[in-house]
Amino acid sequence: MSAATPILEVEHLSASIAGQQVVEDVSFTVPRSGVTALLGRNGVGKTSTLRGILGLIQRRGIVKFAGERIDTMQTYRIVQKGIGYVPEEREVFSKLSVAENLELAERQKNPHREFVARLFPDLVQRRDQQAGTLSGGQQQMVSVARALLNDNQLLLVDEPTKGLAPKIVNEVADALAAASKTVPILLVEQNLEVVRRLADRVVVIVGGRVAHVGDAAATLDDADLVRRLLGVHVGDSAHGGIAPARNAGEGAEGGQHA
Amino acid sequence: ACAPQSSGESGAKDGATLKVGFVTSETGSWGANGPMVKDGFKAGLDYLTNGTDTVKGIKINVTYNDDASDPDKGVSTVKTLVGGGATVIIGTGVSAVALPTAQLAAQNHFLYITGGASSDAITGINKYTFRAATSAGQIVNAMGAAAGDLRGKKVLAYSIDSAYGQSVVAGLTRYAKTQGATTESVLVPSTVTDYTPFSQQVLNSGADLVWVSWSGSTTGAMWQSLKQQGVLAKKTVASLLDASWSWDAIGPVASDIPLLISPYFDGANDSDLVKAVNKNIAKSGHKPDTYTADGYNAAAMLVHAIEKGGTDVDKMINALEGYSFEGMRGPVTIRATDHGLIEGMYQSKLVANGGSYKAELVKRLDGDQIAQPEVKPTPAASR
Amino acid sequence: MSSVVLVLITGLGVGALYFLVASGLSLIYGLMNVLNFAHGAFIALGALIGWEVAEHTDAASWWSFLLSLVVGAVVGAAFAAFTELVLIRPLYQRHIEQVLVTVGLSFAAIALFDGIWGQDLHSVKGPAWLDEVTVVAGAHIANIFWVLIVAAVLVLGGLSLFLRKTRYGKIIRAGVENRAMVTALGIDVRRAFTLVFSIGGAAAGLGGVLAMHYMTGVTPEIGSSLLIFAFIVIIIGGTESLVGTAVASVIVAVLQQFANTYLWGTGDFIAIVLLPIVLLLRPSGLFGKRA
Amino acid sequence: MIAMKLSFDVLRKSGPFIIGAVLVIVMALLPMLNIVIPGVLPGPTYQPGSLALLSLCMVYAAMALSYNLLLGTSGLLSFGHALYFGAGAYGLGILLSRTGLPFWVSTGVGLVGGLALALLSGAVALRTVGIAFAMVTLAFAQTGSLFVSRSSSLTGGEDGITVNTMNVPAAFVGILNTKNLYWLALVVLVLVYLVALWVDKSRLGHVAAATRENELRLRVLGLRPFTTKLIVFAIAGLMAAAAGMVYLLLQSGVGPKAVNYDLTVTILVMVVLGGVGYRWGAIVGGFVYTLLDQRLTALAQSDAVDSLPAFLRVPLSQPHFLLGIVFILIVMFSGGGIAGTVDSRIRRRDWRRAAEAALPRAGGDESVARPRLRP
Amino acid sequence: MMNTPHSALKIEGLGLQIGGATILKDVELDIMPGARVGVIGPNGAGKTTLFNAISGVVRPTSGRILMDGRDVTRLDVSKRARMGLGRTFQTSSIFPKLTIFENVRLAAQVSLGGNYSLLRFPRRSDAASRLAAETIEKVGLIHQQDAFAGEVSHGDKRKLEIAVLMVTDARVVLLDEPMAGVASGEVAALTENIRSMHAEQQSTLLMVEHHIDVLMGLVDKVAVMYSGTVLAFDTPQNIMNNPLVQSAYLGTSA
Ligand SMILES: Nc1ncnc2c1ncn2[C@@H]1O[C@H](COP(=O)(O)OP(=O)(O)OP(=O)(O)O)[C@@H](O)[C@H]1O
Ligand SMILES: Nc1ncnc2c1ncn2[C@@H]1O[C@H](COP(=O)(O)OP(=O)(O)OP(=O)(O)O)[C@@H](O)[C@H]1O
Ligand SMILES: [Mg+2]
Ligand SMILES: [Mg+2]
Repeated sequence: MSAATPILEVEHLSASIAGQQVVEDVSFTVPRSGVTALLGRNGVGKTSTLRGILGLIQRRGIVKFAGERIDTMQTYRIVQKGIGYVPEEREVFSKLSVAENLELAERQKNPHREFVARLFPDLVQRRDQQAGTLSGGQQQMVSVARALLNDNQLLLVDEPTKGLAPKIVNEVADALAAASKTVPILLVEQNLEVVRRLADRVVVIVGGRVAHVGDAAATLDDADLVRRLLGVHVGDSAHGGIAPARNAGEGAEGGQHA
Repeated sequence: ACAPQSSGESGAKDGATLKVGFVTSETGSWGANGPMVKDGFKAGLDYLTNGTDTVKGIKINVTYNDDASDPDKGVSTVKTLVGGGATVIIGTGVSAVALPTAQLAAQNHFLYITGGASSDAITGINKYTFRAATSAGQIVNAMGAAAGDLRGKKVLAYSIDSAYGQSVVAGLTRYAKTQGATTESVLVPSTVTDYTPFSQQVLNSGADLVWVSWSGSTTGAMWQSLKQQGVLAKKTVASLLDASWSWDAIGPVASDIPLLISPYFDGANDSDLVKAVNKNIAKSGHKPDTYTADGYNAAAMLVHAIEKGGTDVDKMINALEGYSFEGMRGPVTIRATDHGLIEGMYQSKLVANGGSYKAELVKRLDGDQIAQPEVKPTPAASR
Repeated sequence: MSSVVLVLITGLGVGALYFLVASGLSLIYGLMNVLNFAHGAFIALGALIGWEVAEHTDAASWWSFLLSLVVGAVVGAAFAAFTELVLIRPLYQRHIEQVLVTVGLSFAAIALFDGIWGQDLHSVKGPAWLDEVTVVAGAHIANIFWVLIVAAVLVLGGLSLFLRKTRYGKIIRAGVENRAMVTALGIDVRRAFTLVFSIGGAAAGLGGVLAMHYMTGVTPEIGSSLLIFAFIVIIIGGTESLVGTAVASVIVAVLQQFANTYLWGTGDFIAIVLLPIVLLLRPSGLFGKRA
Repeated sequence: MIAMKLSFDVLRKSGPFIIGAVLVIVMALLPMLNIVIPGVLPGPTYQPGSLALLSLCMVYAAMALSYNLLLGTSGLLSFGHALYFGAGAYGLGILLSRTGLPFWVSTGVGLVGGLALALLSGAVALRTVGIAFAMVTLAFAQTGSLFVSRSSSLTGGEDGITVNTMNVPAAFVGILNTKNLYWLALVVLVLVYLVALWVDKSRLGHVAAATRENELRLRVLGLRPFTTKLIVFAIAGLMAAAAGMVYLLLQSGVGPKAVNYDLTVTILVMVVLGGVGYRWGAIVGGFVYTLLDQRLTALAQSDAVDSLPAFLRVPLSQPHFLLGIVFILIVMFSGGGIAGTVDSRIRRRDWRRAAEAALPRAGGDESVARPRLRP
Repeated sequence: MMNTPHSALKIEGLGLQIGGATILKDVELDIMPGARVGVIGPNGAGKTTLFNAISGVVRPTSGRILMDGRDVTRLDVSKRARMGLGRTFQTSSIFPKLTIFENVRLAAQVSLGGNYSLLRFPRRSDAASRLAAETIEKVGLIHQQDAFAGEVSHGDKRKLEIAVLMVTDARVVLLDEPMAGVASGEVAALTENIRSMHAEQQSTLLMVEHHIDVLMGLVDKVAVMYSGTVLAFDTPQNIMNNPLVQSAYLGTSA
């Protein structure tokens, strides 16, 4: 396999939940290194795209991992090929202890327990606490930790910093930055600062289709593009500004359709 | 299409055929015994009509139905049959079906002959209802007759806590009174899994004679426990011998039960009638068993009723009241006042026979000696 | 004195029987959240096949007894695996439906057994020792009780070990809560489910054979009649705990024996009254975790 | 075009109502008609056997409707609903035979008794939730069942009791009067349906539906799930008691099966068969189950089955085997039961129409999610 | 702060222990009517637990909670809600099988009374429905209003939570991370909604939010929680300049 083939190729992926189509026709690739950010407004289908890739929801289309078709495989086989997943809603097993949650995630002989322990010392201290009683942020830590325990060839990360205190946000971002040196990451994130820090490329979804693909910095610096695709008035997120962002979605047709 | 104006009983009036609805429990909790009644009835009808199913030119048209031991199904089956023109309903061993059916018989003026149902309440319930099976009261009397003199003794009834068990207790109490004996009872809830506590109660009672009245799948465990707690060794025990499928369960302790009463078993009687009926049963690949005799009774009653009454229900009833005939248990008389059956029974013993057991006759108990006491008609019952 | 000993030891023995028929149900319900109404059919099939083994071998010998236990367990496991694969698996995450297919299965299976074996009692005569009694402090204890108690302890130990020493307990508990996420960790959760169901079935089959020997015979209804007690002890014990089931089995059985001996045969009321009382005081049972 | 669309809308809105009304009228006329449905009914529709069977269907349909109020509307899984059915049947039966009360007074007393019993037991059972609730209700029903089997002097034990017809209006006595009982059952079914509809449409019903979904959320809004559930539970109990009374008259008696937990499971099966949460589904479920249950017995007895080779005959001659298999198939292959399946078919069709109508507009504003097309 | 009867919410010596763990310890807060208070602190500091205690979802093991001077420590959740306490949940808590519209409508209907009535029927045209429709429009969920709440995206569920709160006329409002998962493009609009809700209802607002810029722009006081206790309660500027906050929470001083 040449280093040039992307680690993940998604072609004409559509996905549905309970017979209802939620991703229409998405195509993009994730290169073998760096962070690719998948962006879009609420409900456009970012999470569903990730779940479709993993086979957690019904999907059609072609998905290739390291050149191999995985779109008809069962989820656990796909994951065993070396994919780590941080789900959007944490999805810790609330009746299991923290330690049990982490143990279940271990797929290899020598999991990176120390690395995770250093990143989230809180979790070590709370080994035996039922995961369901953890605070929101602590659950998020468990969720991220589960993905970092193994050597993966690709990480699918859905809003990893949601609900984390600013300090931990930085730490998680650091950890992902470090991880991205060895593992390619497909990242969904609403915090544009984190995106700016981590991402090399962005893929923007609008209305269930890819509307724009481009270099991360260039895209985020294009105020007009960001406003059209994401509805963000540049400067908003940085200053918590409250300029009304009504009707921001109008005219997305000007976007660079993939 | 519209409903015809005259509905219901029209079927009976054409004279050439008589519609008979036969209801039995092929499945469900009474499913093990129901087919025996059916065998006896079919074989009997075959024998009495020489295979023609015709009596005095009247063709008997029997439909066989399964009530699945379920009152819902039983009652709606009866309604369907009667609504479809049946003037005679025969069958069911389930008292919860038999009792409402008896009531329907009175309301709708059809002739009802029960199957294996042993409830005492059927006797004397109304003018339209006849019984074909031994009653619980008769069985108690049979036990008493076999036990001999009970004066001054204490008799204990050991049974399942059910309507049946309670009627056993009532029957025993009444009987004991006439004999100058006293009674006591231990009734076991039907859901019990372990009988040790109840065996203990029996053991610790002051009873001289223990009357065990039991049926169903817990029979083996109950006897085992009586034996293990030493009841069989220390008390005189009497019991009913049920159908042959239960013999393996009671067999291991049978030698410790001096008094075994049997309504009927294959080999209890070897009259020509029984031989002929047995031959008919054999044709279907089955064997005569305890409730076969009830089925034969029903057939004999039906044939006689038609002979004397044609298809007229009231005439049929008149014909049956006081009727005497020979059944598989010997002579049978239908008491005119309450339709009680005066009919013999057997004292038996169970002996090992290869890997299993076989019933043998000890003595026949005469019908008059064991008859259920006469039931005085109440105003409600006559309606 | 001797009657108190009798109540206690037979109570323990009946408790062991309850635990034997409830353990598989408890495992499946505690881990998979499927209240398996077909458990009675598993028990019945184990017992009926155990009876066939006894019929076709020298039933009075110990090796035949052991063989019938093994065969009963295997048959129970196979039936359960079939159930899981064909009926439960396609309905995953539809709990009510899962429960309902087991209701349908218990209808169908028991009717089928009725058709094959008939509804009469099939008596069995095991090793003679089982029918004899051992006298303890004046109380006559039927020997079958000792067998039941030993078997229950072995089953409890075996199942606990299975849960403690393997990942399966964890996988299933996690899988019940969020099956998709378990697969997203690279675990084949379906295999784990089938395995646990089969183990539950094996316990049921074993319990069925022992219950048959205890009752000296079998009908296709044998499981259904015990199922209600199995439900009661599982709920009283707390659905997440096998030990809870065991303790509840003994408590219920001893109380029943006591009430049946001294309180006019009110043992069945005791179990049924105990259930709401425990649940009102501790909604998740004696050993259940509080919500 | 517009007119057509309008009339279509009107039809959609009032369609179910019209269909329902027509069905009720047809049902009411059946005893006067001579319709033969081979295999389904034992005879022509005017005959007592068919009417009795249909009446039984209606009694169970009413019972299923009341259960749907628990499970479908409020999410309460009760294993003890048979208790109230049994209370109605036994209550009326005992009142008729033990007291001299006139018939209609007895029914009134019976209904009030059923309501009181439901209120009392509900007030205790509803302190628990989930499977614990199911088990507490089961325990109550078992207590009732034990009571019935233990006090044979009052309840007749497992023989049950038969109706004392002296106090029953003559119109309800006798097989030839089955049609009157049939009409009674129909009236009760329609009434029960209307009450269920009423509850579902009322504010209480909406709150109950929310209770089913998320109790904590409801409490945080300031509402009391307990009160809500208790009212619904009591209404359902009352409806069950009414169904039980009709059952008593129809069957000329009642046995312990009417308080058994098997009956509750049977009702649960009916509701699921029809589709949890659908009122008309509960009715269909009640009919389908009862017909299957009764008629499969006839099929199992038929000569056609008798002549089959053993490996087919043995299972097929067991009505419960057939019933169990049919039931499993329905649960497995029609998620949402009969009503759920039909409903999603209709909705899918409507959806297409709506989606097509929306398409021309959709291009304008892409960031706003469009109606999604279902496959 | 004086112990005036005017306090909208007053918390005295609140403590909570579960098993051996101390989750809350001597929490003291006194909040005047109409105030907008931010609550910050590291993950696991006890912010959500504090909200749970105030709303009655958990019972504290010590201390008192007063609303408008009235002790509510022992009152049931729904009773407190009827007294005017409203809240959102960190993990969206909705009625998944009711539509977005029905979710909001139900909340709007509560304050109208007759909730257990069999004689009143919800209609599309009544006051509650109109209010619900307006609010759904405001939070930007109008295109989803007939979707089942359980079937919308995560971010849309967050908006639903806010909408539900907006239609109840709660006087004391607790918001637990309302912005978590909301698309960056919609944060501003939602912030504006919260601000106007506060203005219209003249309520008292408590809000946990890790989106620190949003929070600081919205509140006039900030409480800092750390290990189950309130360390500081001050103006946003002072809090931002607090070295402990910078090192332990923001991680900027390092
Ligand atoms: N369980 C479900 N059933 C039906 N539709 C669903 C379900 N979950 C999500 N959807 C729909 O799928 C679409 C895409 O949702 P998805 O969660 O992928 O969006 P997202 O881009 O991740 O949004 P967010 O930023 O809010 O997380 C949404 O419009 C939503 O309505
Ligand atoms: N049963 C328990 N045993 C031990 N610790 C517990 C238990 N329940 C809760 N905790 C701890 O209580 C603390 C308070 O959690 P809480 O949810 O209030 O935090 P939070 O401040 O809201 O955090 P976040 O910002 O992550 O949402 C957490 O550290 C949690 O782990
Ligand atoms: Mg998402
Ligand atoms: Mg929190």
